Amino acid sequence: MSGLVLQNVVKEFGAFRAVNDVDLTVPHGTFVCMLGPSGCGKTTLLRMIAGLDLPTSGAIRLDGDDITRVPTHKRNLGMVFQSLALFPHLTVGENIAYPLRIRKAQKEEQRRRVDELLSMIHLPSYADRPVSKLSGGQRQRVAIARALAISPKLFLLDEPLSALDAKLREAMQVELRQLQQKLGITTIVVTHDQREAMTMADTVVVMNGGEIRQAASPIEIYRRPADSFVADFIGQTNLIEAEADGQGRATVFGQAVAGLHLPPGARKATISIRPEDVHLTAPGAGALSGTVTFVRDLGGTIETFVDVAGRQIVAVSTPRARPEVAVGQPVGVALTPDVCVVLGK
Amino acid sequence: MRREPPKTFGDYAPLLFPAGMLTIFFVVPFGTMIAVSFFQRQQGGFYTPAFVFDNYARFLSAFFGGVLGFSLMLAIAVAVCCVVLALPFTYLLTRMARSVQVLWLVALLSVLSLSEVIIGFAWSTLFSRTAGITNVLVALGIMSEAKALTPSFAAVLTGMVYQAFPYTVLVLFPALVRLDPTLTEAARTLGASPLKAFFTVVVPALRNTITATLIMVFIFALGSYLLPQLLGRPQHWTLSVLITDQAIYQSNMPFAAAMAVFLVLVTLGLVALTVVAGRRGEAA
Amino acid sequence: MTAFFRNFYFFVIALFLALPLIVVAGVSVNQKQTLAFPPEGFSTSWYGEIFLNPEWRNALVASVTLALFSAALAVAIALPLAWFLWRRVAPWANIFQLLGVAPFTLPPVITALGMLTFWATAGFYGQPWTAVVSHAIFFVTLPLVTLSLGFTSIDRSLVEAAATMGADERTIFRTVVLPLILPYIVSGYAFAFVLSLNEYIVAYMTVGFTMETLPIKIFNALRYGYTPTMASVTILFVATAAVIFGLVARFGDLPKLLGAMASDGK
Amino acid sequence: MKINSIKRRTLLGAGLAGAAALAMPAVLRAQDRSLKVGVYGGYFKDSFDKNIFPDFTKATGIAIESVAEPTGEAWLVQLEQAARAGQAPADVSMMSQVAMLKGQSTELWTPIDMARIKNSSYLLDRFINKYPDGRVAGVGAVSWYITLVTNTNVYKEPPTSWEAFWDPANADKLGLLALVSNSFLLEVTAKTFMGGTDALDTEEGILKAFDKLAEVKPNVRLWYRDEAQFEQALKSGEIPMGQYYHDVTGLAAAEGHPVRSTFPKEGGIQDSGCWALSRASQKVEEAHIFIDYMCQPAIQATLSRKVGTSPTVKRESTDLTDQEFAAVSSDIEPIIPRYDLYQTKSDWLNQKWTELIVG
Repeated sequence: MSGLVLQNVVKEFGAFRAVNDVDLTVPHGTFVCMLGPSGCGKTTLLRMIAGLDLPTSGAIRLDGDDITRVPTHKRNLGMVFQSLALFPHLTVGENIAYPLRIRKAQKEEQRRRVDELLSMIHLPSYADRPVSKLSGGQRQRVAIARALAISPKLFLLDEPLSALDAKLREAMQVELRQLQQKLGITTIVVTHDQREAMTMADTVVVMNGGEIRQAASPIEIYRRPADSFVADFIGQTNLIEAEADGQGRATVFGQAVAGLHLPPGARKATISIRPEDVHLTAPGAGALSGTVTFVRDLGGTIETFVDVAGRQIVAVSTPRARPEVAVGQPVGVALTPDVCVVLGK
Repeated sequence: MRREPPKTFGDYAPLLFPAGMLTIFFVVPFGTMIAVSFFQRQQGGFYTPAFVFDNYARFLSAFFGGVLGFSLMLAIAVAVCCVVLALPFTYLLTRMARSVQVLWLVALLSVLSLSEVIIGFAWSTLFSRTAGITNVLVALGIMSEAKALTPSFAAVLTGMVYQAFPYTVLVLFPALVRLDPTLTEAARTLGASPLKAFFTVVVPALRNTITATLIMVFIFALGSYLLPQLLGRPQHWTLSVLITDQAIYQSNMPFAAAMAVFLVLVTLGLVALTVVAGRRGEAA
Repeated sequence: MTAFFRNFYFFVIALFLALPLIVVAGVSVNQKQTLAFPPEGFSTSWYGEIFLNPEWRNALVASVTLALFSAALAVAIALPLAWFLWRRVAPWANIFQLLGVAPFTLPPVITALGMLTFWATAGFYGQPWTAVVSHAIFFVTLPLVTLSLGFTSIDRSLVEAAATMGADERTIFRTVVLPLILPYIVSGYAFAFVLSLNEYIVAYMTVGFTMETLPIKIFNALRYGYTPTMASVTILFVATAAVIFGLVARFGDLPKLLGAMASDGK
Repeated sequence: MKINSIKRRTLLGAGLAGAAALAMPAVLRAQDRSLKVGVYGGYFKDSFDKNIFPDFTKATGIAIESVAEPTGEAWLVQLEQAARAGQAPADVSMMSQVAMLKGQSTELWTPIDMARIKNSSYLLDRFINKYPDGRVAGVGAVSWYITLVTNTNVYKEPPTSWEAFWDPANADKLGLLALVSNSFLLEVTAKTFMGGTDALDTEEGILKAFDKLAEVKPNVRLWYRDEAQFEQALKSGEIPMGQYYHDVTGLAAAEGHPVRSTFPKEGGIQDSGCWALSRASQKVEEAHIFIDYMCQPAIQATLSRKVGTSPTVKRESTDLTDQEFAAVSSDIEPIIPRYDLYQTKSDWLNQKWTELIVG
């Protein structure tokens, strides 16, 4: 099949298992973001895909070919490093032309391609500048252009935007996504910024402890997190312990919640409910009762922190869709059963 | 790039030439020297192959112990003087305008090309009674009568510091020029005077570099055999002088080799000690 | 106040460095063949002597040739070694690093005698190239140290980046590593060159009887009579060094060559 | 370039050698007769190159390649190490007496066939250096005196005796040679205070001499190894008294420097150098011709006049005038160094000496 396939990939550093039995299929042309806290193994996985590290066991296939042991320089990759790794001894143009020069492309061809890429990244006429004279965002683009110079089969980016300030980063995320869609190139980005992943990816791969916890579209990940780690890592959420009452219903904090069911046979489960799905009501009225402890008014939205039986639940709502409550006031918390996600272990 | 153990012959290939050269042209000659240090000295002649400890036994006397002690002390003194002089100098230099830096670096590199003989000659002239600096001091009315400052320990020390100073600066330069300037700025904002900032921030931050430089100058000074002769009295002669004496003037190669082996061992021991102490200090 | 202090400090150092040069320069213009200081009379003939007297001229040529080749060989030994140690995980290879540093820690006379015995036994004793090899081994420490320092300053991701772009090991070395390490090669070479130029005992013990280098000649002068020529040669050397390094500074980045990062790197 | 020419020469040589083996080897050998001769570098070598070697080549057809030796001792080490490997950096070398004895112990010197040295009859007996079994190891080349030298600005009147070294008035004013085996101060002490160098026959005698010599220490400013170091200081008056070479001092005085050389009443120290042939040398024939040539009274006289050395041949055989002779020597009975001690007791003497001056 066309695309990238990882099969049972394991990477051990001494006694430490950095990547534990990872299976993943990335169809041709998709944009994948690997997301996870630092040390989760996402960069190691990317380096194995690039051939910079060799898996301890398992296989990596690209378009049907086993490339597990193919040396990096024969993989036809484009990669952007966290440090960008622009060659300080070369100019912008020479940096971009580097992969073409390695492949002994004609000088003329090199120049044409460099110009093309420079205009693509909106830096025309920068070819003769030394790399050191560029701003952070410009370096970023040069690194991207350089990685794309040979129209690689795989486009790999390791925390590519982490050095940029927030505003520039958001703009670059959009730009990068648009570029990838235009070129239709299989792209894998490693990031620890979930917002970045949500913005760009077709598929988000959430990793923790060397394992893939969930690989799905951003909205799926958000709406249907596979486990409490994913639920907690992606966006804000309320994790609530629920117990079965023996009649197929679930109770939360000792109060039954109508319409909420746990999987058959489960005595206990954790449910996740996003703050925007938590509705505040008047006390009583079939809702959980709690006390407001803190209100954060962000203008566009209001976050209300409610203490329910000693646990904190956050509700987010627009100013109008919310009762006027103040700190210390009792309030009702309504959980809509169909947006509650019962998490697997 | 991931560093991985070499596997194929091609991976080892770069090592072949250096390893071969060092083995053939250093290990073999030095091994010969070690072997010779156990050979039997023929009085008034040369030596015959044997395996005796006489040469080491002869060395283990109060007299040679004293000379070794003096050599080490001198080398340490030179190293300390050089670093004490060169560290603030280099630090200030790296904070100066580029053109000034370049001027000084060119000057230092030029001074490097002075031969040891010339340095010895120049300083013995400068320290002499007849043409030396004391005459200037007399002319300025600071001293009443010109006098000779050589031979003396101070003269030896001056000559050797002079010789090692440019090296010291050049070794310190890279580390100091790369030192994050915000470090001292931070210290200044926290209320440290420039001098205090230098001693509380720059010096500790450069501890490893300073240690490495001390070791380098120390070793450099330990090998010096000409300046102590030209500028010092016999009691200021280093072990290197005696080694040269034994090897060349007494044709006593076994004894010279034994002293050299001993000197190298002591040197390596001291270097190792310094490194270990440095590591421990760091860990603490 | 601090500025005054600093300037005073720099002045003292400058004076310290310059004093011997003043003496040597003064001696070199003595009219008669004597090393009087302050000079008696004035004559620049001792400078002419360097080039007109075939012995001094030959010694000059021999020294410069020896230094050129031995420094090159020292770099040729140090470069692959430093590269290998940087590139590969091979703890046992550190033994060669140690071997590379060791010659410099030996008393020079021992290195010299070891070399003398070695070359005599090998049957090449007295061949000019044996001095080149001996000096290269003796001074390999300097390029090895500067190159090791240089390699640690190379961002490994640059090498990885080159690999992802299709460069194999050799190409990476040629197009990325070499250009980046070049400044350190130059400074390592320069150190070895200058030291070789001034080295006496090893040169004497290996080729002293077939060719006379400048230090040997100056040493002989120490033994058999000072002559102002040795002072004039010294001044010529210092001046040449100043011109060479001045040119390097004019057309290159001297502080960077000596280990400073590119001024705009950070 | 060099490599090319060497290659060509070897090729040429091989070709010629092949041809020669067929025809007349003797002629070929005569054509490239040459000899490498080691003499002390600097002034000595310059003088020999200018005044002696060209005439020799003219007279014998043997080309001389002169090699600069730094000191006899360093050269000895080189000759010895090279000879072990079958090489000879020089065929014939001028060697000091102590170096001669050291070389004897390893059979470094090819014995000289005195029958082929016709001019040896002129030699003074003490300048023929023999192996213990009577074979001749070296033949006197030149001799020279080490005398008591002073700066004339500081010392208006010349000292008359070596005792001046012991005079407390000369505190911190002396420059003496730093090695036991080239300063010969033990002999000076013995001759001045102990009735002659025979006093050094026993270890007690030597120790007594050391004790006496220890009294000189406070007067010594410089223990020098390299002559020029002292010469400079003597000329400037920095170190106004010491022991130094008679010939060189004479030259300096002639150039107008305020120095003088005095033969003390106990005599100057007469040291000498021998021509010796390395056992690794193949040029035995040429070496004998060279040594024979150098023993001619006329050559010795030329050396006295041009180099300033004292002749090794009987004075009567030379045509030196009284004045010329006085310039290089003296009629006062010289102190002849006890070279034998520096071989049989070398390490002990050296240890004692080093402890004396360093301690």
